[in-house]
Amino acid sequence: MHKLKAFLSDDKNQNRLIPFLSIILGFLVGAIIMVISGYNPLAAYSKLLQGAGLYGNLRRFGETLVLMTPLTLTGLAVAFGMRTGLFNIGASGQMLMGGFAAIAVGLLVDLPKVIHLPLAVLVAVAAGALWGMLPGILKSKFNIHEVVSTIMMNWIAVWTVYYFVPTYMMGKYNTESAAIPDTASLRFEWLTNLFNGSSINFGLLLALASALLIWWVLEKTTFGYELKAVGFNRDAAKYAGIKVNRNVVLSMMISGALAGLAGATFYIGYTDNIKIGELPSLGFDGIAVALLGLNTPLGVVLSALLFGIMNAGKGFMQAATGVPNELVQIIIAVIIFFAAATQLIKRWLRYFARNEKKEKANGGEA
Amino acid sequence: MEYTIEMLGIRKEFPGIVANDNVTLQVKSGEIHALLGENGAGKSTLMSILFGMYQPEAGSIKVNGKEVTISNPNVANELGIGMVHQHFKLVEVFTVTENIILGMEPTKGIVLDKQIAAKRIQELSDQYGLMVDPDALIQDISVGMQQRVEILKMLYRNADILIFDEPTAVLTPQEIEELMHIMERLKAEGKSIILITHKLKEIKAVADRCTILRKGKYIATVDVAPTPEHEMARLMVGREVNFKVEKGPAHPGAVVLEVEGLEVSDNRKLKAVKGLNLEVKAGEIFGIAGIDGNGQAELVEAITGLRPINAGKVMLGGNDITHMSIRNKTEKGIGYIPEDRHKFGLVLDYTLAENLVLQNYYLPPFSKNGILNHDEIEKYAERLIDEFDVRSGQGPSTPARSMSGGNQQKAIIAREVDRSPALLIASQPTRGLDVGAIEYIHKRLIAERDKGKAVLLISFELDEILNVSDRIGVIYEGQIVNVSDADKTNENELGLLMAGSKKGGEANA
Amino acid sequence: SQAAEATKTKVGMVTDSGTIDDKSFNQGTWEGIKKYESDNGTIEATYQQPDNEAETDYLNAISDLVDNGYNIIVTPGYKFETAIYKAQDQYTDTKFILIDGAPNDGDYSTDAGPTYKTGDNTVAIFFNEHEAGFLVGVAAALSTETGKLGFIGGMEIPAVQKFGWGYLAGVKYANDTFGSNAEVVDYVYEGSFNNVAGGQQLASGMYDKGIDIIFHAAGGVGVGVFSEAIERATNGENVWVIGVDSDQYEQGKLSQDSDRSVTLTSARKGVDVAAYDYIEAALNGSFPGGQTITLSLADGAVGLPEENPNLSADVLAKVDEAKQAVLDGKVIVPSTQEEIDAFLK
Amino acid sequence: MWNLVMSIIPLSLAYTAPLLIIALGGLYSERSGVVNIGLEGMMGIGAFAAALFTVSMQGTLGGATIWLALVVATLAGVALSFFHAFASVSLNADQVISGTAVNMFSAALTVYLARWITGSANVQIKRFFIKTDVPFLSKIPIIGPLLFGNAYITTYLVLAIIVLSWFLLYRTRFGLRLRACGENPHSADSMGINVKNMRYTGVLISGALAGLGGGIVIMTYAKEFSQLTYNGLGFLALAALIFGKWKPWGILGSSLFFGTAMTVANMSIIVPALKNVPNIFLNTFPYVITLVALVLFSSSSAGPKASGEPYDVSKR
Ligand SMILES: Nc1ncnc2c1ncn2[C@@H]1O[C@H](COP(=O)(O)OP(=O)(O)OP(=O)(O)O)[C@@H](O)[C@H]1O
Ligand SMILES: Nc1ncnc2c1ncn2[C@@H]1O[C@H](COP(=O)(O)OP(=O)(O)OP(=O)(O)O)[C@@H](O)[C@H]1O
Ligand SMILES: [Mg+2]
Ligand SMILES: [Mg+2]
Repeated sequence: MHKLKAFLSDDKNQNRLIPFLSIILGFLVGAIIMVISGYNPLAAYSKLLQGAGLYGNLRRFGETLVLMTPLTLTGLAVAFGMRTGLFNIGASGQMLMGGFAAIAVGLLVDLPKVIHLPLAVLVAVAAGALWGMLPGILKSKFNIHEVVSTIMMNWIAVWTVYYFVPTYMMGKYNTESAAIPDTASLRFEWLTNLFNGSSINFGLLLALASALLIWWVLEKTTFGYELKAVGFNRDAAKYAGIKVNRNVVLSMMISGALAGLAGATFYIGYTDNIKIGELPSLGFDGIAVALLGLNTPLGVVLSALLFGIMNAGKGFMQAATGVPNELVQIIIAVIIFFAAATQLIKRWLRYFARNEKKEKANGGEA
Repeated sequence: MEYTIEMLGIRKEFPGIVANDNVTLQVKSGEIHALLGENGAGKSTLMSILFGMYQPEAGSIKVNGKEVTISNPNVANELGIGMVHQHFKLVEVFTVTENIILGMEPTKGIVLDKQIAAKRIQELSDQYGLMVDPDALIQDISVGMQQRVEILKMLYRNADILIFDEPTAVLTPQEIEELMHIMERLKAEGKSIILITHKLKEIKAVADRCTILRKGKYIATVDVAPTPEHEMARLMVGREVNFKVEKGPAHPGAVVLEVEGLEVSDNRKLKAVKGLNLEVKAGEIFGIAGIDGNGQAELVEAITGLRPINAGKVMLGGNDITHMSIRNKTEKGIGYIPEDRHKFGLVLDYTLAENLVLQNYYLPPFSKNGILNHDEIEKYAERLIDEFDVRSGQGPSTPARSMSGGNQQKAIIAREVDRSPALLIASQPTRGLDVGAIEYIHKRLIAERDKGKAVLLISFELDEILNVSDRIGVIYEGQIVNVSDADKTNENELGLLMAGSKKGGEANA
Repeated sequence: SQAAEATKTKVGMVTDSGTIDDKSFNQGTWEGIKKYESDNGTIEATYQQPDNEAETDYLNAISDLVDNGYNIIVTPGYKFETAIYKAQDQYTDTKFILIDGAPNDGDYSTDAGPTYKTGDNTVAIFFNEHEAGFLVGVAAALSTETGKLGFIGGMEIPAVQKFGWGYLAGVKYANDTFGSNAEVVDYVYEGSFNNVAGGQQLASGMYDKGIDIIFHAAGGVGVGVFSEAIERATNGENVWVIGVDSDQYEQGKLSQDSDRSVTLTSARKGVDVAAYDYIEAALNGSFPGGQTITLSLADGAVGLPEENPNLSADVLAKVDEAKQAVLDGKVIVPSTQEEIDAFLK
Repeated sequence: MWNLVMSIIPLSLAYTAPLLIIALGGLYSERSGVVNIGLEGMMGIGAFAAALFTVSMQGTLGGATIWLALVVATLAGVALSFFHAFASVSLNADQVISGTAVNMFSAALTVYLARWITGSANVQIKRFFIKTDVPFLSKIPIIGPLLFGNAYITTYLVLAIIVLSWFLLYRTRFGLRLRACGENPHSADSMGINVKNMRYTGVLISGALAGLGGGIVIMTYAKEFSQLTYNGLGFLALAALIFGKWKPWGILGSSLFFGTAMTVANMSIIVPALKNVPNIFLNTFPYVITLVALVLFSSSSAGPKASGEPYDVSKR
C-alpha cells in the first residue's frame, strides 16, 4: 500500500495519471447527470463501448478508428503549433482546404491509383501548408497575432470552397462536389474487408505515421530543437543563430500540412466528396485532443482514440438506451476541464497519499 | 539596544533544499545592516519571509520587540516594512506615479487623483534627492531611475524598515554612488535598512553591521568598521579569497576585431551608436567603460548580429562580417556572453545539456544530417559541468529554470568559452554574482586572453574594467572617446571621461 | 403491459444536415412520427443526429438503429440517397422510407449516370414543392401593395430551388391571368441555412427597397427574415413573410398576446403526413416497397395551409382557381431551370 | 446610394453590438491576466438563459421580461465563467484548455437542457426588442437617421457600457489594479493587491458581458435560441479584441469595422451594382479586408504581458 502512496506522491507519476483520472471523473459526472435525468449510466456506458466495437465487433471498431483518424491529425496540428509557441486555431480551415484540394485532384485529373492517390494526398498536404503559411508570414513579417489571422483564414476557406465546388466540380446538387473516383480514394477493398466492411481507410496509417514522424522531428532532430527553442524563447533562439521568422513560418506550414492531411483522410477517405458552406468542427476538436494529450504525439494519438470511441459509440448508446448523445459532449468537456485542473487532482492525490501516511503512522503506534 | 527586527531560528525548505536553516538576523533601529552570502546562500529567501511572501517552517519574527506573523506583503507594509526586490516589480506600461500609488491610490470620489499623488511623489523625490519624473513611463526610464521608483514606493508607504535585495547589481558606478547617498539620507531620517549585496566595498562604504550566511546557515554578525574585507569574504565562502586578479602581461597580436564608422539605432529608432571606431587585438582584453545607455548594448548587438547595422563596417580577422547572419558570425569566431541571461542566454525550459549546445547543436558530433545525438550531447554536458563546476540538482538533465543565477551564468560561460572563439564578447559577465563566482569568471577570461584570443569586456563597474582589461576604451554618446592602457589610467580619469567632460580627438583606437 | 411493449414496432429516424428541431423537414418528419406514436401507441420512436453528413455517417446511424431492433427507418433528405441504396440491400428485413430522394449508387463517372434502384423494402417519396411555390406566388402577386416581391433561398438544393421556381411561375401566372402587376425584384440565395443575422439584413434591405412580401425557403436564415418583418410590422409597416415547409403562422406572431402574424401564408410540404402515412402502410402490410412516389397538390401533400387568416377572400378564391388549373393540367408548373426559363418567356 | 447607406449603417450597428460587448468581456478577462477562449461558450449560455427565461416568463412578467432576460443572460454568463476562473485562477490551470472546455461544455449542455426542459433545442421567444427611431436624436440631419434611426435600444446600452468600461479601466482604482494584474501580477501582489480576487473579478465580468452579448443576440435579431447560436461569434469577438489592441476604443473600432464589413457582404447580393461580382469576393470581403487592415495598421503593440500565465508567487 505504501508503495502506491509513494507512487502517488511523485510529481512525475501524478502528471501521467492526470489524464486517466480526468477521464474517470468525466465519466463520473456523466453518470450523475444521467441518474438525475433518469437513465441508467452503467447500461449507457456499456452500450457506448459496445457501439464503439470494444466488445469485439470489428466493423464498429473500424468506425472508431475512422473517427479517430482526422482527429489525430488535427490534434497533432494544434499540438505541434503549441510546442513551437503558436496557437493554431485555424486547423479547421487548413483541413478544409486540404480536403478541397484533394477532392479537386480526385475529380479533375484522371490517373492510375498508384499515382492519383499519392498525388491527391500530397496536394492536400501542400494546400494545408499554404493555408498555414499565410498566417505564419503575417505573424513573422507584421507581428499579426495568429489567432486573428487563422480565424479569418477559416472563413476565407469556407467561402473559397463555396465558390469553387459548384463552379468547377459540382456533383448532382449545387451544394456538394461529385464523389471522387476510386483511384483517388484512401479506401482499399482489402482494408474494408479486414474490418468487416467498415469504412476504415488508409488515412489511419498516415495519421499514425505522422504522429511518429512529429515525435521524431521534435525529439530527435536539430530542426525540432530549433522549433522548440523558438517556442520557448524567441530571443534566445535568435541569439543562437536560429532564423526565428523562418521557423515561425515553417512551423505554421507544418501545422497546416498536418491539418491538410487531416482533410485528405476526411474528404477522400471518409466522405468521398466535399460539401459547401461548412467548416469542419474537427479542427476545433483538435484543440481539445491536443490539450488532453499534453501536446505530445503519443498523447494525441491516445486522446484521439478516446474521442473516436466516444463519438463512434454514442449513436448506438442513444438508440439502445435513449440517452441523448449530447451527453457524450458534456463528458468530453468535463474531461478536458479536469485535464486543465491538474492542480485540483494533484491536491486530491496528495491528500490521499498523506492520509495513507497518517494511517500508517497510527498503525505503527498501535 | 532595542532591535527593530529580530528573525530567530528561521527555517525554510524548498523541495530538495533547505534554503534557511536556523537563521538569525537582528537589525538595530537606525542602522544599515548588510546581509552577505554566496549565490544561493538564502538571503533572498530570508527577506521574502520577512516581507511575507513565504512562510517559514520554524522560527519567529519580532518587529520592535513584538512577535508578529507576516502572512502576506500587506501585513509587512502595515508593519512599516518595505522591500526593493532583486528583480524590480514594476508595471512597464504604467507611469511612475501609477506604479507608486498602486494599492494605495488616492481618489477624488471614485476617480483616481493622480495629480495629488504626483505632487506627493515629487515632494518625496525632492526630499530624498531621488530625481524621478512622476509622469514618465517605466519602460522609457533608465534602470537607475526604476530603482529609485522602487525606493519611492516604500517611502510613499511610510516604511521605516527598508530591504534592498542586491540593489546595485544593475546600476552604474555613478548610480551606485547616488544610491549610497540616498541610503545614508534615509538612515539619517531614522529608517532602518537591510542591504543585500555581493560587493564588500559597498558594505564597507555604508553598512554598520553585517550578517553572513553560508549554504542556508547563519555564520556570524560582525561590526563592519573593524572587520577587513577579506575577513568578511572568508566568513562568507569558508576559505581565503583572492581579490587581486592575477594576470601576467598581455602579448597582443594581430587585430581581430575592427569596427569602423559604425552606426546603429536603438529600439526607439534613435541613433545610439554614432560613427564608432574600435580595434581589439588577439591576446588582449579590451574593456569598454561607460555609463549605461551610451550605446554599449547596441554596439554589442550590432557586432553579434542581433541588431541591424545602419552604416559602417565590422571586420573579424580581416573578413568583412558587417551584414552576415548571426549564425555566420558565430561560426566565424564570435562568442558572446549576453548581458541579459534570461532573455538571450538561456532557453529556461530546456535542460542544462540542451542549453550547453545552443550554439553548436547542429554540428557534429551533436548531430549528423540534422539528427541529434543525445548521447554525445550528454557526454559533452557532463564534461563542461565538470570542467566549469556548474552546480545543479540533476546534472545535464536539470531544467535551466531551476538553476541559481550564478550557475546559469557559469553554464553560459562554459558554452561560449569552450568553443574557444577568436573573439569573446562578455557583457556584464559578473552582474549579480558572488565574489567566488566573480573570481572564477575573471580567471576564465584571462585564460582565454592567454590562449591568444581577443576579449571584449563591457562592464559598468570600473573596478572590474580596471582589474581585468589590458586596454580600456571609454564609450560616450555612441562613440569611443578615449582609449588608454589599463595601467596608465585610473578610476578618476575614466569617471570624468565617462561623464563626457574630456571628449577629444584622441580616439586613436 | 410488458407484452404490449414487446409488440411495439421500433421506428427510427436519421436527420440530415439540420437538427431535429430545424422547423423544416427534419422536424416535420419527426412530428409525423411522434404523432403516429401518440395516436396509435403501436410504435416506439427515436432519432439519430449524426455529427457529419457523409454516407458513412448515415450508414453508421442506420446500423445503430437496426442493431437495436429498429426495423422501420425514416430518412428525410436527398443526402440519404446513396446510403439507402446500400442499406436497403444490407438490411433486407428493415423497411426504409426515404423522403426527397431516390436510392442510387451516386456514380456519375459514366454517361449513363448513376444506377437507381428502390428496393422492395424501400419507398422513395418526392414532393412537388414547385406546386406549393406556385400557389404562394399567386397569393403574393395578388396581395402585394407595392408590386414588389422578394425571394430568399438558403442554399441551392433541389427542394429550395423548386419552391423558388414555382414562386416565379406563380407570380407570372397571376399577372397574366388575374391582371396583377407584381415583380420579383430580388431573387437570391443567402448561401447558408444558418446565418440569422444575414437573413435579417437581407430582409431589411429588401423591405427598404419597397418589397412588401418575402418568400423564404432558408431555414435559420428565415428566422432572421421573420425577425425583421415582425419588428417592422410592430412599428406599423405593412410587410409580410411567406413561410415554408410547415405552416409558419405562429412563427410570424408579433408577440405573445398579439393575434397578428406577419405570415401571409406558407408553402406547405407535408413531410409529417408522408411519414405518418407510410409508417401506417408499413405496419398494416400495404407498404409500397420498391416504388418511387411523388406527392403533389393533387394528393394534398403540398399547398397552402388550411387556414390563411392573412389572405383576403378574393385572393383565396383566385388561389383556388389557380390550384384548380394545376389540378386540371391546364398549367404545368415548371420544376427545372429550363422549364422555368421557358415558362417566363 | 444614400438609401443603401441608410440601410446598412443602422443594421451594422445592430450586428456590431453583441460582437462588441463580447469582445469587451474578453478585454476584462485578458486585462486581468486570464486568456478567455471560452467567450463563445459564455455567449451561448447567456443566449440560452435569455431564451429560456423569456419563454417561461413572457406570459406573466409582461414588458419587463425582455430586460430581466438580459439580466438572466448576464448571470448565466457569470455562472459559467466561474468554472473558467476557478480553473485558471485558483488551480493555475492552462487557460486555453479551460476555455476550450467551457466552449464544449456550454454547447452540449444548453442543447441537452433545452431538449430536456422545453422538449426542443429550438427555443423561440415571443417578447423581444424592436428597432425604433430614437426620439429627437434621429431627427438630426444626416447623422440622426444613421446613428439613431432604426436601432435597438440595446445598442446604446452596449455603447454606454463601453464608455463606462473605459472610465472604469483607466480612471478608477479598480481599473489600475486590474490592469496591473494583467501586466505584472508580481508587482501587484507585492503592493498588497489580491491578484486572485482581481482575476476572478476580471473573468466573471467577462462572463457577464459575454452572457449579455448572447442575450442581446436572442432578444434582438435572432428571437430564438438554437444550435445555430453557436456560430463563431465568440471567436470573432476574440479576433476583434486582438485587432482592437486590447483597448476599449480599439475594440469599438474593430467591431464596427468588422460588423460593417459583414453587413456589406450580407447585403451585397441585393445590390444591383454588385450582381455580377462572383460571390467569392463578396463573401470573403469581411475577412480579407480585416487581414488587410491588420497589415496596414500593424504595430508591435502586444496584449497584456502576463495574460495567459497562471500567477505563481514563486516564479519570477
Ligand atoms: N521558490 C523556490 N523553490 C525552490 N527552491 C528555491 C526557491 N527559492 C529559492 N530556492 C532555493 O533556495 C536556495 C536559497 O535561495 P536564495 O534566493 O535565498 O539565495 P540568495 O542568497 O538570495 O542567492 P543570490 O545571491 O543568488 O541572490 C537556493 O538554493 C535556491 O535554489
Ligand atoms: N521556482 C523555483 N524553483 C527552483 N528554484 C528557484 C525557483 N525560484 C527561484 N529559484 C532559485 O532561487 C534562487 C534565488 O533566486 P533569486 O531571485 O535570488 O535569483 P538569483 O540566483 O540571484 O539570480 P539572478 O542573479 O539571475 O537574479 C535562484 O537560485 C533561483 O534559481
Ligand atoms: Mg537573491
Ligand atoms: Mg542574485
